[in-house]
Amino acid sequence: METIALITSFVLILIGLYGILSQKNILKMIVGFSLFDTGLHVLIVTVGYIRGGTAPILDQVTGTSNVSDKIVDPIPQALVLTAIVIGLGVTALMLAYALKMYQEKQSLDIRDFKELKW
Amino acid sequence: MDFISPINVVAVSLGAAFFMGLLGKKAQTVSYILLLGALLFNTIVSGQWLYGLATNIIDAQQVYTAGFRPPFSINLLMGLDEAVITTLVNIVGLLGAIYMASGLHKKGSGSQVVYLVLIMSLNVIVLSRDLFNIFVFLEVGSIATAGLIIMQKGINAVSAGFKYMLATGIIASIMLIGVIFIYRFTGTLNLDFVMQSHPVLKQGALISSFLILMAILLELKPFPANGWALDVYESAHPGISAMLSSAVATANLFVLYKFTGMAGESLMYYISLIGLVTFVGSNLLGINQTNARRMLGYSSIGQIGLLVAIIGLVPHSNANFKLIFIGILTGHYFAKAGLFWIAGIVKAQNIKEWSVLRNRPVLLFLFLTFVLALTGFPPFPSFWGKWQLVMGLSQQGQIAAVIAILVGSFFEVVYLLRWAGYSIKLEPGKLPEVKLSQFIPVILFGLGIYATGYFVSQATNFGDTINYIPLVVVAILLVVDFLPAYIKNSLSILATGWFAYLLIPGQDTLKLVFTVIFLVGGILTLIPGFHVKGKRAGFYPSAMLMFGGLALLIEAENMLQFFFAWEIMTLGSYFLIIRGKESMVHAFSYMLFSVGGAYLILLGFGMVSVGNTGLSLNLLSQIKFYPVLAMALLAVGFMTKTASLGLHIWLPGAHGEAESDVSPMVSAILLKAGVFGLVLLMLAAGGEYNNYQGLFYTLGWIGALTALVGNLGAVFQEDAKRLLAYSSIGQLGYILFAFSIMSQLGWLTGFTYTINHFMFKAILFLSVGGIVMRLGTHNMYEMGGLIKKMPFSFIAVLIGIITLAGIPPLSGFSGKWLFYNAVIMKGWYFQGAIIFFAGTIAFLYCFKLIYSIFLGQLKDNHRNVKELPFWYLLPQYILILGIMVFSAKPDLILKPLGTALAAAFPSNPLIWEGTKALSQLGYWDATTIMIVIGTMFVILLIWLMLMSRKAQNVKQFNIVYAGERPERPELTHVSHNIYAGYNKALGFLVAPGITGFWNYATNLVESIGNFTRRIYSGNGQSYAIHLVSYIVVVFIIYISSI
Amino acid sequence: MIRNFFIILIIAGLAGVFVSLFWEFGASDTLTPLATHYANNGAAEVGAPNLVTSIVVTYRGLDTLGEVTILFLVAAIISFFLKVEKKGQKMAPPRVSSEIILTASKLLVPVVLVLGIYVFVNGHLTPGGGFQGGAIIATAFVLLLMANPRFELNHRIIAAVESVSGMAFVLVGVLGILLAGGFLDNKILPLGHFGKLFSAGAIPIIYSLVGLKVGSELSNILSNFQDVQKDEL
Amino acid sequence: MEFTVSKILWTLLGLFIVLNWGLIMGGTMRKIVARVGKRYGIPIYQPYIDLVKNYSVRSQITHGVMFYLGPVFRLSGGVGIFLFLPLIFGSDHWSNFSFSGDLILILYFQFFGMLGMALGAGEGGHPYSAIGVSRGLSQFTTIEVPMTLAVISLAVQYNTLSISEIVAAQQGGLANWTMVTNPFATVAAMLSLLGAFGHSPFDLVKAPNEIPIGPPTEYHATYLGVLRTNAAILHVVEAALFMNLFFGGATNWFELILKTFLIYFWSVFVGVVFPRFRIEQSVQWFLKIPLILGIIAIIVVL
Amino acid sequence: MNLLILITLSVIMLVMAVTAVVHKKLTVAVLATGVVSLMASVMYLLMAAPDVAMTEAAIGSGLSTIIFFYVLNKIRKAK
Repeated sequence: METIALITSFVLILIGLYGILSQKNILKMIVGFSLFDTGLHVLIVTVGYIRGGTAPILDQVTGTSNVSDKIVDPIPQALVLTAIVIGLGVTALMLAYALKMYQEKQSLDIRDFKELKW
Repeated sequence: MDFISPINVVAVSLGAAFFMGLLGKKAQTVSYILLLGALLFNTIVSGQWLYGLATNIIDAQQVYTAGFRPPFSINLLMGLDEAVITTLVNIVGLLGAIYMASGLHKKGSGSQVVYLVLIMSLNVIVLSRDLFNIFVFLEVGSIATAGLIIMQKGINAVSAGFKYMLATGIIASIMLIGVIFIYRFTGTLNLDFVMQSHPVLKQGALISSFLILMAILLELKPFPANGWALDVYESAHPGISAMLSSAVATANLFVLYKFTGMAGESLMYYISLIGLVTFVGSNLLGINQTNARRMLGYSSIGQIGLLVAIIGLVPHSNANFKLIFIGILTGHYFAKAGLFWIAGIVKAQNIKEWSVLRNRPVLLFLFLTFVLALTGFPPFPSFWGKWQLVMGLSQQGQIAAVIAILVGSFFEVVYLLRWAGYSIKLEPGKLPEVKLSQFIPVILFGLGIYATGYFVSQATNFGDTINYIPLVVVAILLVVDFLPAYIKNSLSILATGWFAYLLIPGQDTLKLVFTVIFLVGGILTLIPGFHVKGKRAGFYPSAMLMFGGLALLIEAENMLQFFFAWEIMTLGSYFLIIRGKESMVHAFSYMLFSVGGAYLILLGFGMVSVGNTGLSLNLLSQIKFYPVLAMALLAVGFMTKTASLGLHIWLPGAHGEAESDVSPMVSAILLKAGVFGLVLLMLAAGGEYNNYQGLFYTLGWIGALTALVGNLGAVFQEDAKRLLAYSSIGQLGYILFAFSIMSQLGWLTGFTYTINHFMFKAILFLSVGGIVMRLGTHNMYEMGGLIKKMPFSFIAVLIGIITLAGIPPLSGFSGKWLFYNAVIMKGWYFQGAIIFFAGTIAFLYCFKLIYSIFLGQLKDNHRNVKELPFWYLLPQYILILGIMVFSAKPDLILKPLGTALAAAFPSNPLIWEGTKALSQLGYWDATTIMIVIGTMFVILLIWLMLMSRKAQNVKQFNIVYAGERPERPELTHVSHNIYAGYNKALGFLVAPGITGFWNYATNLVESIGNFTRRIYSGNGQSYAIHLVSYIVVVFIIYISSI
Repeated sequence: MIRNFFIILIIAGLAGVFVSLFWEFGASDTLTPLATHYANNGAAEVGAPNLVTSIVVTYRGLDTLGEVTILFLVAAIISFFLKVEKKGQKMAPPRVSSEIILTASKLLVPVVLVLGIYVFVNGHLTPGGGFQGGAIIATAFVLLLMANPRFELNHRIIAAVESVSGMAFVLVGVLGILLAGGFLDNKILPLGHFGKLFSAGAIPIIYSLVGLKVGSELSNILSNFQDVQKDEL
Repeated sequence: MEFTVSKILWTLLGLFIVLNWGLIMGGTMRKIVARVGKRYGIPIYQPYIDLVKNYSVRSQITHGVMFYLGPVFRLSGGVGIFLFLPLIFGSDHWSNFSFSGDLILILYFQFFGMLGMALGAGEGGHPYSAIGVSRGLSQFTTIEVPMTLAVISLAVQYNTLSISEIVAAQQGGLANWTMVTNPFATVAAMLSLLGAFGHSPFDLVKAPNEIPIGPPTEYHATYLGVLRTNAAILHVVEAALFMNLFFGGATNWFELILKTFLIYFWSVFVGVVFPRFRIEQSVQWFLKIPLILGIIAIIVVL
Repeated sequence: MNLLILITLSVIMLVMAVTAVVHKKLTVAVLATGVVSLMASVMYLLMAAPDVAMTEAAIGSGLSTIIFFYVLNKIRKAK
């Protein structure tokens, strides 16, 4: 199971990266970033996955003792929460940039923003 | 003393930030004050810890969040290292906020919040010991930065910001992958626990730590995956660029340092490689920049690369690691922030417009301070850092790294000093109004860099042996720069005299010669300064920097002192030379050669220190590591100063275009510093019986060819001062040749030439310089007939050229006689013949000089020219007296010199029978010759006077002239290109082949830079591609090596 | 073309990095020691059944603070970045939303808001918490905007909620230093009865604050984009 | 050695002899050249007449101090070389003041007169003086190179720079002369002698004088007298120097007169045969054959 | 069973991801991204991560997509 998830996450990351590196449209690049992020999140969750584990919430099923044998790793889940929110922040800011760039130049082509070089 | 827990930095900053969000747009002033308050608080906290930890009042302390010990919760560590770094970050944060007062004000609380959060996040990444926590706050920092970039209006900042976000987005993701896999493979996120589990040993953990380190390295903008950073530096508000360059980079470097524990030795090697490539590459590309802020960006990236390299190169256990790191870091930190801030004041983007700084001398001074600090001149921290770095690396045997560092530094010097030159020399425009809030941080950083420099010097090995008195003198002169010139001139003469008084008594004979040349010469060449009216701003600090450096050079007992003195002297002379009207370019090329030479010396010293303990100059006699190469490096280093063949092209311009009284200083005195270095070196090589015969043989040939080319070059000059400058090249060629003979007679020759050149070149340059000053032209063909207007100068020049040409009975002949004996005894016949040929060529230019200026036809526009001022004549006549004494009684100097040399050069000494000197080959009695020639001359003069009757003085044009009568002196004064025939026959020897070589080399470097920088196409996506490919390439190289 | 080829090449390279990580990965059946500690002692130490919440709010509370800060930053940046000087330009004629949306929004918004609050208040007991709750609150806000594009959000109120909750978050954190073991320690309040709403010390408070803060920040961000919507270029 | 009165008197006597021999030799040479050119030529005593005439011209002008001093420098140069040169081997009386310096002193003292003359002519303000001087100096620098190589070769060969000792080493017959023992050095030096005497083909230096202007016209009357005096002395002394270095020196006045005559004649002889070189030609010429000979001379003694 | 669902999810995600990158229409691309996120959140549920699933659904597929559409809308209008 984790193998598939892992492969999916890696491939998602690579597809996202391909989007970032190959698409000329700034919004498409940001879409690439979103995919990249999603892939990352899947990856992190996968890292914390334990075969046959339950959600890391203590309830009747898990009890409160020897919990460690029953649940999946909560730490990556905690991390991924943070990562998702950060990802949203970054995406929002990038989109704001995209909007501003469009306002400045009426273009979303990354190649049109080459005033600074060398 | 209560220490405030560093976590309060987070609490207070965020609390203030959130509160500022509440304030909204109306209460900008309140929120700005709040911002300053929070930043001040941060500064106090970190400063307090710095103080406590540095004075051992308190130990390093862990801060546990949430009440759990690591690895269960996130912890912060406040140790001395962290305290230093956070203090640096917070100080620049506070001052930056003051600097950007108006900008932050205008943009409202939003930008202030972002600013505050940025500083807070930097504190956290420095302190935190948790990998994921560091990731989060790195992200906070990147987003804050992305927000601050767009404080600046316009498309440039927006597109730069987007490129920045693209890059940091990818970097952060890579880091996150690394972090999550580190957790997977080590089971913890706490840095200390990660390191305990030795990630190096497991392939997966190793790759994860590789990714983390790559991410942080990419944050540090490695060449060439750094186009995004350059755009930011260029387009962001200068205050923000300053912040990025000093605060953010400092914090990130520290993170890299923290993380290196995860990496194995092999990865450290790649870190150092990445750093070095960045340092060299970035500075190479910097050469082509004309936009000041972009150039600073290149320089920033280069410096950060150097620091990365240091982290990778120097073992962290090495006692000096921290000193090196802090030295170079603070040099960069203060200077780069200061320069970016000044960039904001100046506003002009093009480096050629920076001359506006001249409207504000204090600002110009600070600007130069920062530029020099970046280039690693003393007394700035980076000097000590670089010194220690080179020494340390050499001792590790990392000579290749040292060379890379020196090459990179050299490139940096090229563009920084060109910039400095522009701002000193070009015509200033109007400086925008300077706000006090902008000015204060710059001044504080200016003071800070001096203070840090002193502090670092005291921590450097042997740094406490440095004598700062000359620099204090310079500082005093800087402070009193508003006084009229004659007061400062007197002060300078007094100070030089005082140095002489301190140094001369008890000085050993060989050094005494140089002491007298440097300091007594200094006094003599300062005397003409009394002629100058007005303030002569900046002249005296520069002059005393040079003379102070020379005094320190004499005093130097260890290599550090020597190098310190060498750099100080170079710096002073640069500022002196660049004062000339047309000398910007020439001072620049002088400086490039000097710095190049200094780096060779540094490398040489580094090699000397390998396998030896201590830094004593005596170690030169026991070089263990490639002794011949080390010797050769040092020798070539010194030869850049003596302008030996191949390294001479800077001299004619530099000496020729300098001010009238500066030319004698740099020509008669400064060149001898190189000779002094050579003398020390050759003595240490073991004197007569040394193991470097091949090296000295080569030097001998170089000396001979230098003499030939220098003198030949002088023959074809039309510019009087350049003629003398070329002559200096030739004379220094003789000196190099003579010392290379490595026998007692050779050395006596060398010393005689040195003393003579000092005297006659000072006389000639003073006279000619004075005449140029009086007439306002350098061109000899525009002069003529001045003997009637300036008889005293004529006599001085006549004596000067007789000495120069070596015509008996004056002291120049002593040199020639000794020279012949030395050469024949050594068996260097062909070199000797070349030198002799060069000597006869000297007649050509001597005649041209004196004839074109003083004889022939007086020009109409010079009919009212007056004799040189008294202050110019006085030192000349003192020196003439010196020549006369040395001519009549050479034994006064040569006898003790011979005794002093006997230890190193025991065989075939010069034997004195009274005033008669005997060598194995011949004999020579200077006193008798003087008497014979003098008597004969007088008798013959009387004979002529008896025979001739009432010689009648006739008018200028009363000459026999076939057929027609000359009407204009210009038509009758033959001077321009009078050696046309000679040029036809031998001119090919002075075809500018060497200049061509250097031009070619410069063009090559520039075009490589120009070609390479095209990778920075401006396309943000390409930059992202660079980033990813960088990771992949380094990964492939790395993985294939393990 | 060459460029695309090159991109594929380096992506393949990166895939190589991943493959090498993949080989090392191997499935795991046991928790890491750290996770084991959380699993076995989390209840006792923090008192929250939802271990993810314990970790997010307490053990790694500093991360959460940073994360909240990021949203705060983004909101602040976007607000001054996208701000367009209004030069008395004409407003676009209001677009009349459909009846369905209007009705739905009137109906849904309170429900969604309550849901959001429920999610973050119960964050320590059930799945969900501050972020999720905050996001849900922001969704309610989106509904409002959809229903009425000219809906003027009171920025002052949002800003006030954002700031006050943020300051309160920091304050609770500092109280942790003063009253308990360290910054953001939840034990400033008694851990209470395990599994109850008012238990796990300050976690419910902190997570609620986070929820409010995230909600207001996201709303702020959205409204900033919305403001741009209204201003014609 | 001391400056005793008798020493000074002997030296003055020597100078008188050299001056007279120089004048006569000059006259003789001109006569010979005229005869070769199928002219009758001047009487041999013509130089005396010239000298007396010059010294007794009444009117005289000057262009300034240096102009005035020029001839003094020039004559000092000639007399100085005489003073520092040992004339007759083995004779204490005729060794003059050679105890004060060796061969190097003489080589460099040549410049003294040249410099003075150049400066004096320079102050005359006549453009052709400067041209002449510049040509002379140009040519001179290259003349000196083979000469130097020859001198170095000699110094190495005899391991001394003292002229007396060089002469001493050549005593004992023709086979010991440098001319035989070191022919390359001798030829190199003899070639450079041609330039030093400034006869054709190396007389471009004097070319501007041929049209009646230039130094000899500016320098008239007593000045010219002084210059002529110097020329007479210098020709003998220079020839004597070569005699000492290469042709076994002289043990008596007769030998000296004979050898100096022959050496001087050599330069005149070549001058009659070859046409004049342009200045760059002569510079290049001296840097070819004589230079190579000089180098060979050194290689030979290595 | 879970495995089958997971594989299906993976396939959908990857197809959608490719669509998002290559499709010319931006709206489609954005929607596809949203779908990827949504699928991911289902995947999290399968992997015993309900917290993450909620967050991803609300933020990743919800809010992000909305912001994207705001921007798209804005740009379309400007055209």
